Amino acid sequence: MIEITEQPIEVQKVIEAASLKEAGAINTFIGTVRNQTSGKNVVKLEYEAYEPMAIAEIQKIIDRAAQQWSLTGWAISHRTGTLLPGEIAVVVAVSTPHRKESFAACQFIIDSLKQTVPIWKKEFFEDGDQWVSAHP
Amino acid sequence: MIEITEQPIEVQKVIEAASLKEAGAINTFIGTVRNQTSGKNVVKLEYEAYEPMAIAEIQKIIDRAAQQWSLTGWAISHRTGTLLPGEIAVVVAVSTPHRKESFAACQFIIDSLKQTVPIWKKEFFEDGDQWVSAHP
Amino acid sequence: MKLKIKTFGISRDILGGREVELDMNGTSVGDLRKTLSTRYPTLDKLNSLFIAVNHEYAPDEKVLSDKDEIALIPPVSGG
Amino acid sequence: MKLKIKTFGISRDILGGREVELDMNGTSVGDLRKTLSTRYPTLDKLNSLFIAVNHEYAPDEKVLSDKDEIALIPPVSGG
Repeated sequence: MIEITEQPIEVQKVIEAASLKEAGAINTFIGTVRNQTSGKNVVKLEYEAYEPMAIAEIQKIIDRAAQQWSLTGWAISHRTGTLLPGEIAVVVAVSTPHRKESFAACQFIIDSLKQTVPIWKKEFFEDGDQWVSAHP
Repeated sequence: MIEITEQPIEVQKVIEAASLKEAGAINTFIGTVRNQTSGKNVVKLEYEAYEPMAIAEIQKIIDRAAQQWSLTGWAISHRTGTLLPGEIAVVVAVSTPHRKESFAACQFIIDSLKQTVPIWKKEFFEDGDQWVSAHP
Repeated sequence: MKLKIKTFGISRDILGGREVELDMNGTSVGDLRKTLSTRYPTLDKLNSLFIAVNHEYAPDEKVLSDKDEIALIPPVSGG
Repeated sequence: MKLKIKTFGISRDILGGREVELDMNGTSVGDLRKTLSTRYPTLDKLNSLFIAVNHEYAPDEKVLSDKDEIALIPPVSGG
């Protein structure tokens, strides 16, 4: 399952979508909105995605992961729109027969997602806002 | 939260117990009962724990993890009694400010748990049973 | 060649619209980069700027057609 | 010294009970190991056998009292 959604992400649903009886191990990464960034209070975040390309790029990441590890299941959900501190921005769940692979595959997927998938976030502080990572 | 329970583990509850607004990253490992072990069909597992010592040993692992990484929250639930294939045996959830730490801390905790915490499992096959890891 | 360009993140703020029509010199992604850089010099200050053609990251050599879906991809920050 | 010993996993199958009374020679964990090994030689075939005293893994030098909670810890396999 690859999902980009404006609705709050239901973690349980994502985990279930990644689970399989042959699995043995399921690793899940949940990224939430922090209430602070470099010492400044975060009021809210806004996420936007180039949706068809984001889905295609996530699929490429999954394909690469499936070449390296025995994925028995996987599911990724990324939220867009306005998020408040504490809310869930992304959930990656991966199931594999053995434990180590589940950690390695899940970490690879979230690391790659942050590098190549066309999704952007703008941080809103009390005194302004900025597109994250845009400038040096 | 450290929990050893005969009841089915509610993943959502464990994740919530580990979450904190300052977190940013939550990594969760779920260990489930595989339907096969070295090619043999698993009928069921039985887990037993030396409960007070198991809780003390898990607490030591958490303390060691907290020395190495900035844990903002953590929760561990391990089930005992009879489990069928697909059922959840253990859930470890860890929250940290940043992503990498959440993976490292969660993996350290589950790896250590498997090495030092007094919990035992017996595998039941169609043609017999065995205590896992007991013999060379 | 006249192109419609989708914008995202900070590139939308710089170009001033979700979809911007652009009259460019040349036919390749590299040519489009040059036109963009001349017209919107602020783009050069970004950490990176990729151009996607039909939902794929495109190399500078790629030749464009006015039927392609073209998008600007400033530094991503998902997750 | 007479001790009550809690057993778990395969050590329960070998000793034949959840809590087994044992009359041992000596006073240390190491002495207890020797008594166990003589009385239940099958224990020597295990991958490992630790002895816990009051919920802590105990070294062979540790001196026992009949008030201690003593338990056999065969190879663990949680998770």
